[in-house]
Amino acid sequence: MVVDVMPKPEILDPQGKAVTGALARLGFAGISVRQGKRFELDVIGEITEDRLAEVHRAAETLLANTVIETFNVRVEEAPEASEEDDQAESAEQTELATQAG
Amino acid sequence: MVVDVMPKPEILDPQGKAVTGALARLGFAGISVRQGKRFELDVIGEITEDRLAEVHRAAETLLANTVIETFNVRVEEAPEASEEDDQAESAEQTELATQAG
Amino acid sequence: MADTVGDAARTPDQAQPWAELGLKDDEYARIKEILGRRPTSSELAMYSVMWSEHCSYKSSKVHLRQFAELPTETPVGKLLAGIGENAGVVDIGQGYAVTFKIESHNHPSYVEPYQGAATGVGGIVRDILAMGARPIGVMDSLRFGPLHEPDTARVLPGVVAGIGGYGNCLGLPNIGGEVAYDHTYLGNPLVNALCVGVLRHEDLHLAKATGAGNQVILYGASTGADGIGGVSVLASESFDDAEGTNAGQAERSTEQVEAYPSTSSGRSSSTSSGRKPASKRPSVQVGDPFLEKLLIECTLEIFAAGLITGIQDLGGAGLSCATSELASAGDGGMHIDLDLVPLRNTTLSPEEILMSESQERMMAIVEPEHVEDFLAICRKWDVLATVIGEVTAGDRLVIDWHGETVVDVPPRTVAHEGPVYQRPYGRPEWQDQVQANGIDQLPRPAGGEELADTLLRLIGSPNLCDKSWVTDQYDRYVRGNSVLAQPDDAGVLRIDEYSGLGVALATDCNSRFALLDPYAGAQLALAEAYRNVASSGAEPLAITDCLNFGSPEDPAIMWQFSEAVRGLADGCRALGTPVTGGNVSFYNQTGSTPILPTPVVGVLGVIDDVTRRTSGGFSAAEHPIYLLGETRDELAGSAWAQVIHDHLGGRPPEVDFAQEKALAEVLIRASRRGLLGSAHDLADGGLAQALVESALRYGFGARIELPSEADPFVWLFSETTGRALVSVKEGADRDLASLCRINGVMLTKLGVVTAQEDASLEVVGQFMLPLTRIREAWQDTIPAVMATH
Amino acid sequence: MDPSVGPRIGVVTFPGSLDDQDALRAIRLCGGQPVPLWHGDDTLDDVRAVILPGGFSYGDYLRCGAISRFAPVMTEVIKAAHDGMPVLGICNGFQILCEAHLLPGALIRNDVRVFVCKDQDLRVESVDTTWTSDFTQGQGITLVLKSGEGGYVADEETLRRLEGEGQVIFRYVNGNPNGSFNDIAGICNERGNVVGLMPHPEHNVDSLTGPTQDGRAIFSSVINFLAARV
Ligand SMILES: Nc1ncnc2c1ncn2[C@@H]1O[C@H](COP(=O)(O)OP(=O)(O)O)[C@@H](O)[C@H]1O
Ligand SMILES: [Mg+2]
Repeated sequence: MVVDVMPKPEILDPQGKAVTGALARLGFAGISVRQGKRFELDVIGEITEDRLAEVHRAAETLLANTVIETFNVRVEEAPEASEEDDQAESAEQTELATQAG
Repeated sequence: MVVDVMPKPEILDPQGKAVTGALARLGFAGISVRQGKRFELDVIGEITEDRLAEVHRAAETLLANTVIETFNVRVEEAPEASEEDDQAESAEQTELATQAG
Repeated sequence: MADTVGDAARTPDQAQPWAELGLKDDEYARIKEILGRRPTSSELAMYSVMWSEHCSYKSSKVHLRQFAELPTETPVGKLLAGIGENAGVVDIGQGYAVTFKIESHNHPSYVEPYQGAATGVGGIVRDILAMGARPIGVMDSLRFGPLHEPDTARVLPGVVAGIGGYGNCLGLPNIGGEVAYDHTYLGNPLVNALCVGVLRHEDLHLAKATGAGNQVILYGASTGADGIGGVSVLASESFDDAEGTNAGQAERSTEQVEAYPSTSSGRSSSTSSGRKPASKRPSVQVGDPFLEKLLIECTLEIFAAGLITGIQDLGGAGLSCATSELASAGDGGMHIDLDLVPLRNTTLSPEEILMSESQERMMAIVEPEHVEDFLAICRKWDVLATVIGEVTAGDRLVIDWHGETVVDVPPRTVAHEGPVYQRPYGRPEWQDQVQANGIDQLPRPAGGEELADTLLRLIGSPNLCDKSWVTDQYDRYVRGNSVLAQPDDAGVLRIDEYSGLGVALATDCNSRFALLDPYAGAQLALAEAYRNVASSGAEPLAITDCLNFGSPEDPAIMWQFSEAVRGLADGCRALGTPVTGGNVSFYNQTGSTPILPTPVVGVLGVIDDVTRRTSGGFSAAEHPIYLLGETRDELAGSAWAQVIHDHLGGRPPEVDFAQEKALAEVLIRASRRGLLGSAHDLADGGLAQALVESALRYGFGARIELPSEADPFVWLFSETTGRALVSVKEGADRDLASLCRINGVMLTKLGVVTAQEDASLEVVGQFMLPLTRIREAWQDTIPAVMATH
Repeated sequence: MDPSVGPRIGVVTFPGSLDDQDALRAIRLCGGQPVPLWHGDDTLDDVRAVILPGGFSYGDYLRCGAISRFAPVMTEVIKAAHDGMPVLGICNGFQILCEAHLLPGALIRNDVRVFVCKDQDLRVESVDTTWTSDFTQGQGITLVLKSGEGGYVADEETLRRLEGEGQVIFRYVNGNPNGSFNDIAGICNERGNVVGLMPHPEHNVDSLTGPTQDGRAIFSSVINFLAARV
């Protein structure tokens, strides 16, 4: 499973800002970046609705600070998938999105 | 667009280790975590193959440290999507996967 | 399938990749002779890494002996441990001892600057911890390519962040170091890290495994595939198969990971074009400073409980090194069950487990009745600890894997009786040309305006400018005992809050001088570090060194090395400062271009009351300013020659250890008597640089009147050694004068400290520069370059 | 003051705490009775005030303070804080207090993106707290600042409330070192018993090892407050 955590839009994001500036200096124009975190969770056992809800709680309690961050929990295959697999993989994704935070 | 950057599997991930331990102490059992970064890129203009390739280069040059990290570039809608949108969104994803790093 | 001792006996002629692992054919032959059979692949792994340059000192040993022959007495007492231990231990009185050592992590810091530098700090801290000491501070001596080079913008910030990131997280104040630039370091930066620790005399621990039946405990991080790129050649299915993918890596087995400048995969770091990694086994190590902090506290609690009979850190060569060194230094053998080693990656082969350089691990020898208490303390600190073997009555190191023996060797042959080389060395022909290419023809500035302009250009040059862009990323306050730290000449740490006992440390090396004359260059490094320590008011006691050179297979480099060692040994004899330990780093070169010879010297001093330390900054208006020592026209290799003329040639300044001792005596006594408002040693950039730094420290001005017969250029910019700039407290002039007379140190009145308001630096009859202008020229250099990246 | 009769003040050691010894020493030098507390315990050992010290608890992995906030001792600290016990969070301690929601807002990576260690000028904005009563309103002080994630952020409404209610108690002057909103260096809760600040007063109690002695007033404030209540 994957939990994405991003700074809320109204919170300043010094790292994203720095990356944006650095990209421009490197000649990559017209790209603006926000930097967050990606957690890949290896969950033992079958992924049930209950298990998803539990991960959601874990994200809310620990992985994200909802004062300044939003998060998004979803099921995703191992990320090392090669190009060919990707279509299939994407289609398989089940998402349990959230505006939490 | 989104660039995910993760520590290579064989590389020590002290952060993921700390999170794994903390989750266990909080009673979220059987979850092991690796922690990486998620960059959300706002790219001006249409997303063409060329543009994708450019972002790929940007990821390789700046966003990921390919000595110790792998990355993955893909097109993804704004992540603030609500639950309803997700299916559609996932299906729309085009991926330009990579084992770079 | 692991290659067992039985297999080795059955298949004596099986081909083995010893050359790929860096062994020479006679070395391989000797291994076979020692064992009376071919080695197993695990044994081959152990020998190859332990007999590498990095671990065995095979090229340097014959020269380093000179250090061991030095007297081991300091003014305070005998060394409690010297060369041969993880780090030397110096008695500093009141029942306290101090241990300190400097070590290189050059190559990894080029490949991956942040992690390379970070794990360099981590490694040296564990060395200090293993002596039974609490680590109390770190320093770092750094060399980079030219500041404006794009690759410097990759390496420098990463290295600095790594040193800060690791040291800050351990809670160790960083109290000093160096940063210098030269184009020879562009493809081969130097990262030398020093750690100092303190212990009570009775707490000294040594790395040896004694007492049959005692348990071997591995604790700290679990073992992963870190730093074993080269060895995966052994683990691959078939040896042929490995050659394609691993050739580049194998070339850089542990020895070379530290030693060789990268020629292949390492370079790819930040700008690679998506090439596939050569191997799944990384040669890069990632550090976990948080775990190391726990390891420190846990180990100190175990020491305090008296639960350990021997201890060793795991650094280069990992378990191979720790098991063979402990067993070799002890009185018996050792048996290890490799299956018990906790793994982060379960696919590791026994060879890889033995070679892994996973960080934050220690190995302890513990009596059986103490094991439970030991493990309990580890649990308290959340540190993984596992009994993996025991000390045996025999004299073999035996390692089993899945119930079969994969290693059965005499440990001394692995750890302490490796090959020793008498590498050929000779003074290169070009040395004469370099020395003949003096500075006589270089135009010198004339008149006040040109002098002022020269001063501003020098102080803004990368080697002389403000270093706070670097040092502000380091915590210098943590632990509450930092009495002096950067930018002062020496770092001073309080050891005892009640008695005021403290230590001072400085590291130095001017590698430009070392190129002009490696013998003198090493002595100049020693003299400068010694002078820095004395400037703080502390009495220099002992040294550590980190000798960074190019390839020992080049007779010219070997000559530089042997000259540096000889110079250092002679210098230490003259000053009465024993060498307690150190580190040699060879193969620092890019292609065939070696780095400037860089023998970094760290000097440790003791100060009996830290409240009497002397800072380098002018501290009150009206204090008279004096120059201690004699000034000669010595500008070859100077900052002036470099910055203004981009010139390196001639002969370096002369070293006079008798003068250095006399100067130190004056500085120490003056501090004890409380005569000084400030003291700052003269080195790079000469008097001009010292004046600027003393003024900028607290924002005071100065009015200087050079002696009438003096050549103002020579007086301001010469780099003659044995000198210091002092300001003197009210009414203390006569005391200082008599101290100088007694010790035979020339004393010249230069002028007076002036007010902070509208402060300026005035050299009467020459120029007057507002301090604001000086500060601007001095402090913007590094930030301006870094801001553009 | 004799430390054995001064009020008992606890300092919690978390795994990775670094300035805990310094905080204990500061309490002693300022006349309190320093009491070490352990993160894994569920007792406050009869202390009358608690300090969460600086450091990198749990390596500052994930987010600074995020993991420590769940330590067993924090249950007690949170309860005591709600009951009015003086609680001070210094640097990492401030981050823990925010993560524990004892103080509003959060601390994020410095806008300069590097660790900053410097002698920082501050203005004391409020003396109406248990920890700042010995300062004078508007006093200019200098304290050691050393942190990588010291940028104080909060939503607009929270900022308005903090400013309006006098809960901003230290402000950076002569330059904002880390991008903190409104130059905020330290805040308190509504009641004024819980205070968090990024700079390190415990490194400014002894002129030998710190740039000033301006940190003493923090410790003497709470010691005087507690002494008056005996
Ligand atoms: N340049 C040197 N000067 C003095 N002693 C040295 C030098 N280089 C190495 N040594 C000593 O040789 C011994 C072996 O060094 P080393 O292998 O670095 O120790 P470690 O086991 O910690 O890696 C140590 O005692 C070290 O202090
Ligand atoms: Mg060692």
